[in-house]
Amino acid sequence: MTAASVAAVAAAAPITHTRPGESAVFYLLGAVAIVAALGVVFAKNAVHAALALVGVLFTFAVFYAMQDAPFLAAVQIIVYAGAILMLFLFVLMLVGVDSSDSLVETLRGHRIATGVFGLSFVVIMVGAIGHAITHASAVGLTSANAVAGGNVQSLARLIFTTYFWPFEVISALLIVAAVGAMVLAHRERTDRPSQPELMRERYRREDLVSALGHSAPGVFALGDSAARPALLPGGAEDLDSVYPELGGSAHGSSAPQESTP
Amino acid sequence: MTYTAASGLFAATWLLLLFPLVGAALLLLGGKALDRAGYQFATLMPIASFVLAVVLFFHLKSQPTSGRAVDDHLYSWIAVGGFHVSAGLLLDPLSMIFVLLITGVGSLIHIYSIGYMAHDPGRRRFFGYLNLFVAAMLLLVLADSYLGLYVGWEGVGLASYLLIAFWQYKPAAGTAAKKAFVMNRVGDVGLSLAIMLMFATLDKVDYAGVFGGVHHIGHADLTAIALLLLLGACGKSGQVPLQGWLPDAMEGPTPVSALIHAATMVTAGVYLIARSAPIFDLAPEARLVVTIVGAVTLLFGAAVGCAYDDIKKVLAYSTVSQIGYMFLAVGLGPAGYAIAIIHLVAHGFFKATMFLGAGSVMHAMDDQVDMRRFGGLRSVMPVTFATFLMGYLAIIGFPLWSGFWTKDKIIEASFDKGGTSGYILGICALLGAGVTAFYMTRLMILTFFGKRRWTEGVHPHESPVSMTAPMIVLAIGSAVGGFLLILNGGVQHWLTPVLGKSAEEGVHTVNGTVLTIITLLVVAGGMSGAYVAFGRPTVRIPWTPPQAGAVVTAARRNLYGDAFNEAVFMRPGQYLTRFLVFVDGRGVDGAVGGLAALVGGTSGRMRRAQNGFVRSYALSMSLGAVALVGALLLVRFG
Amino acid sequence: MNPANYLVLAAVIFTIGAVGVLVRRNAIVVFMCIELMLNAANLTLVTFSRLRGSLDGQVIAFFVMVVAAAEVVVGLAIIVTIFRTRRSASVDDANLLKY
Amino acid sequence: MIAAAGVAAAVPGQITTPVIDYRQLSPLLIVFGAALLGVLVEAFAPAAARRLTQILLAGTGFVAAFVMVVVNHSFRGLVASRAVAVDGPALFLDGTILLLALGSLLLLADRSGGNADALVADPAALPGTQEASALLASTDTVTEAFPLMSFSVGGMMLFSQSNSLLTMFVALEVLSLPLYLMAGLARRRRLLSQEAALKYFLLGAFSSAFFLYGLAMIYGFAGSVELGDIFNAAANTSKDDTFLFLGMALLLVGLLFKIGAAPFQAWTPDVYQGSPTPVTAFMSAGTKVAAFGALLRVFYVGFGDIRWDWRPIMWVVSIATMVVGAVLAITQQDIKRMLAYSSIAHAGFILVGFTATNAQGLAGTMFYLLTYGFTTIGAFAIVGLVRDGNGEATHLSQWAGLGRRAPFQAAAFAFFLLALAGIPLTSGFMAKFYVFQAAINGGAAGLVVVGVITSAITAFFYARVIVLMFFAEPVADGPVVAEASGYAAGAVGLGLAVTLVLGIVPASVMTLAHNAAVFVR
Repeated sequence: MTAASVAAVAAAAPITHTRPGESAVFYLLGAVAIVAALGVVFAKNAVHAALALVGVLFTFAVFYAMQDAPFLAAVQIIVYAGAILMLFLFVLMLVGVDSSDSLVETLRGHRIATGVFGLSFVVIMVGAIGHAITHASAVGLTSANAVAGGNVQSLARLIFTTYFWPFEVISALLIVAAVGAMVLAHRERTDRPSQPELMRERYRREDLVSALGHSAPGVFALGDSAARPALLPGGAEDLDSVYPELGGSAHGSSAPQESTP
Repeated sequence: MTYTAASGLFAATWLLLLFPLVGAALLLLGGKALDRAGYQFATLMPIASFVLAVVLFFHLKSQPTSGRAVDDHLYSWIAVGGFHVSAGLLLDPLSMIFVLLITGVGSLIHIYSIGYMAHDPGRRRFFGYLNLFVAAMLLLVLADSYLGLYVGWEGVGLASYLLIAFWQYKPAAGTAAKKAFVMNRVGDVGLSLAIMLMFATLDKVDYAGVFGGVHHIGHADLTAIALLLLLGACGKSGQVPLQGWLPDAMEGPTPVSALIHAATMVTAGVYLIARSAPIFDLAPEARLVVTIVGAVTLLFGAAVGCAYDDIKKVLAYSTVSQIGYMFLAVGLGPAGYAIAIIHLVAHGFFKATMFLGAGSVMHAMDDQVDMRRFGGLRSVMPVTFATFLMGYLAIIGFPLWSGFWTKDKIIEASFDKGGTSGYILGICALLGAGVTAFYMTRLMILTFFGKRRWTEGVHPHESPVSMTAPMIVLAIGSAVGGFLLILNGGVQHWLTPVLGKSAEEGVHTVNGTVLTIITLLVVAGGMSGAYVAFGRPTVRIPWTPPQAGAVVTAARRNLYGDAFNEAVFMRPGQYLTRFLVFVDGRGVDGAVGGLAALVGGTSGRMRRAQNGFVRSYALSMSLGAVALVGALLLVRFG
Repeated sequence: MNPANYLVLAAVIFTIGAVGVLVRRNAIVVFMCIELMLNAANLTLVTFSRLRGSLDGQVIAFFVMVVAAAEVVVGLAIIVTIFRTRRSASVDDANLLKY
Repeated sequence: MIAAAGVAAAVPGQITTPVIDYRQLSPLLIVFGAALLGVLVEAFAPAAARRLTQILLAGTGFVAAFVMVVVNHSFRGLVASRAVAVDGPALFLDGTILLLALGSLLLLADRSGGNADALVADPAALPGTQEASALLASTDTVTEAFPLMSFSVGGMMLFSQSNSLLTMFVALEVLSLPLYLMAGLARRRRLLSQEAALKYFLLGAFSSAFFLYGLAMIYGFAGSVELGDIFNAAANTSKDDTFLFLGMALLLVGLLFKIGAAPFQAWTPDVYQGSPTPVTAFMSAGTKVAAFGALLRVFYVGFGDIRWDWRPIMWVVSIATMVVGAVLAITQQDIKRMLAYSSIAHAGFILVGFTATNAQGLAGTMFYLLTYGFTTIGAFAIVGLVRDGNGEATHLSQWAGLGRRAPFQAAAFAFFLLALAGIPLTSGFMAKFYVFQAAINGGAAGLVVVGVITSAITAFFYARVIVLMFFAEPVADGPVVAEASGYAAGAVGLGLAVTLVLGIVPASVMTLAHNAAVFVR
């Protein structure tokens, strides 16, 4: 840390205890967060799990707000709960909501080992953290926020100075994400036949030639439209080849046809 | 300790390595285009190296004694901060001997392989591997640092692995290759830890730096380094308790057995210890362990060699046993280093002779390896017989043949160590000589003498010249090599700058002449034992090895006169042999196999934890997290 | 009340989230549990921000929300894809890859 | 620095613009810029031209960024309001990541043996339907993968050079999210691929939650998330450091997960197996470098003063990781899974260097990451070439006798395996030697013993594959080895070249790593 920040740290009185209100909210929402997190893990239905995750995200947003991080609290709700989680739900719907997990464990010994891991990890982490924070005190962000005139401004200053490089590089990450989703999901139909090709194909199939007892509409005509009459061998237009609804003549041909019966 | 920087002709030392390396690269990467002519090119490569080695040898010999260690610095291999290793080659009397042996025997075996592998579809690959092996082996002996040696060490391991498994259609080949690989890795662990320890204590791994600084290493560290080096040596050289892979490695083509598993690679362990002489000199406890390993192995190999009917297996165990002699010798310290090297060179000749002879026999007998189906080949394959005979006389230490000069020295030096341990080691070595004579005579009799017990449709014939010629050259080497090596103490003097002065002609525990006579008597005993059991005209060799009951029945029918003999000598010997074979097969292999099975079993069981359920993975992560948090808090508050 | 009590609450919520990841089989719910864990970390950050008197914690929490948003998009896209294939969002059903 | 800007700007509501060190940030900016352009290409370029444009764009981006890393090589300091460190390790690892990304890009662009690459034509098509099977042979591909990869590379680079935990967290996500997506894009075996994506995502998100919680704890301890401040706070012993230790442990969970260290390794084999092979290569090489970069930075810089407290823990983690990786790899039947376990074992070996906690260990770790990355990319490149009717043939039994069908590819794979096994004359040996040496000097000889023994075990299963390829009868309807296109051949060649050169003449790169092995704080 530079001299300036050290000085700033020294200037503010350390917070050793939170305000009672914060404590109350912490314990209340902390319990909620844990329950919701357990919900993510143990809800049988994936959608319920997603909703439980929303709960966790919201409690976290509150924690951020309480810890002088109003900007992050907003981003948490807008980006995380608003966008990321919607993506999750969207895919869940796509995949099928009813695909709920069976809770029977198929891997032998897996659940026990997981239990051992969970317990030992939480004990070690909580124990170590508990040991480390016994006398912790918070410097608080008052002076840090004041540097540029507010939390958002100070964050912006940091992002565009100290952290400008990761900020730039993250753009690469977003492009990768977009390209990746396109690669895996987008289907480029390069082999789709063009309209004239389709038409030629249609004419080659003989059954279509005589569908009306005449050339099919559009065949040999001056355009592809079904409303353009076919051309007779002499070059005259065969109005019978067009349906009356499209402006052709009614049944009963005026000119002899050479089409095969 | 410093070495002279290479200049002039010595700057060409790296070419020794380059030739076979180029051959290997060309043949292995060249593809089918080289199927036809590649092998000829590959054969020229070790010959080129050999010629260069001879030139370098005479050049080295012309230098003053103090200038006979030449360091050919190639480039700076690792150079970071306080961590310097240069890639360089060290040509000194010790490595010179090995270079000559490797390129010489290697060349001969390449030539032999031309005939032996003439009809093999994978010939190009085979010659590529052979070249690769020669290159790696040369790097092993020429490197000027332990790290460089390690590179060659792994390289020969790899090449040997590829060659053992060369006949991929034989399932046994794959298994043997894997076994060799695993046991070698055990040894490699020792070697690499030794190197790490050197670096940790001295900050150096090059020979000059390490040997210059051994006096600054604490005794415990030094002993640890020496023992780890020994572990590495045991793995590569097939010494107890890591001997199991060597006999199995005979699944490879016979030239491979000759080149790698007899003459060159398996002696790398001896080289390692001899090269590390300055370390072992200061660690007498470690040296004692080396001698014990050597003595146990030499007896073990010899005893088990009596039990097998597979001609290559017998030769393999005899290799294990002979290397045991060398270990025994190097373990004796300055008194034994040079003797060990001399025996090593002599062994390279005679063992290669016999392996090539065995290959020639197999070639003639449609790849039959069971000696019970040989017999009477003497007249059919005169050249093979004659050359094999040279090797045989050499290995048993027949007077004037090379083993006589070299093995006797080891026995003598063992007694000269003095004290109880000297006597124990000496008697072990002596006993080993007798057993060696027994099983080698058995091999000779079963293969070349007696009735023809061939399977139907086999028409043995002498091998082509490309095969017999190398055998003849090697046979001459086996016959006279030993004598030449010790002539005027030549090699010993040659090696003195590297290995220190050997305690030559000091006070002998047992009079030299007396000891020679005792040794000869023991050898004669072994020979006659084998003759009595297998060589007499009345003995019938059954096609299947006699079981315990069968031995008795056979004895009742044919060996009435030898009931005493059997009860006193044969039967306990047979039981001992059988026990040792059991230990070899079940005990050691069992231990290695059991270890592998344990790891594999653990793996199979742990694998079930990877059950595919994401939640189980998350659970293991969570428990890991708890453990981490708990552990760090324990560190903090504990 | 000690202002640091929020930290204890956050630890509890974090553990509940982690346990949820381990026990739930619906991939979407598993993912919601991971969101619980992220929120617990955020609460810790905001609390520390107040304890230490620096706004950095709040900035980090803000960043975390953006990161979480991106992660949710990618994660849900993956879950939807696998659901379309298997007609099931259970993480236990996805266990072809094992051993 | 919290209020630094505030002091400077006395008037509330006014902000002094921070200094943006464009030159030092340019590698990152270039890679992210290329990624952004890639997204625009997706939106506006005609479908036919997209693939090539994307490849060129990403490749140019990586090369240009690498050039800028070289240009900046002598810079040492903190930039971007001290959020990013540009120092020796950062530059070395950035360069490594970029080169590895280039290799992975070659694989991602590869279309050996036809017109189809490893990525699915339409991720949304339902597997098993007629439409999906019709798409198998389609030349269409997810060209979005290229910008996603660029984003991931940017994240990796930033991850290893973040000087603040927040930047590190963001970088972690930037590197991970594209990987989660890319894991699910395999052309064939869609179900496996999607499963890999789901597993990777869920476990990754789970681990990053731990990381974040750890970050919060550290913030609570130090009042800042900048590594230098954390160091100072940790050195000031009068403070109650419970939060420091809690935070350190929780941060470790996140970091070790990315590294793939035990007991957080479980995702590795599943995800490696299911992902498209080029993506597997990319994540095994790149992520490892980035995650180790971050681990080194956090623990050497932030917690450097209390290394005696965390070292014992890292000992245990390192040993567990080596053993789990080596032992479990033995019984694997799938080549990708085997390589996954091998990557776990290698994470353990690298942790040995990390645990040395000296400059040599740091340099050795960086060197190891470099060599391992190239070897592993080469190995996966070969894996991608071996195919049968159902796509890649990854079951080991199908690899039997491959040496006869495709001698060169099999030989290259064997060479990569030897390098992974740490056989001399390969980069793997030098790297292992380097970190083990550092560990011995750093007083961790016990770790080295375990390391040497486990690497002997790993050698066994690498050898098993080599035996299978060269010394086993080919299976009757075995896989074919696709003719490597220029891209795949380039990736294999790159892997071979680096593995061989760094095995024979490693001195220059080692010196580079050695000279780079100093963090700025």
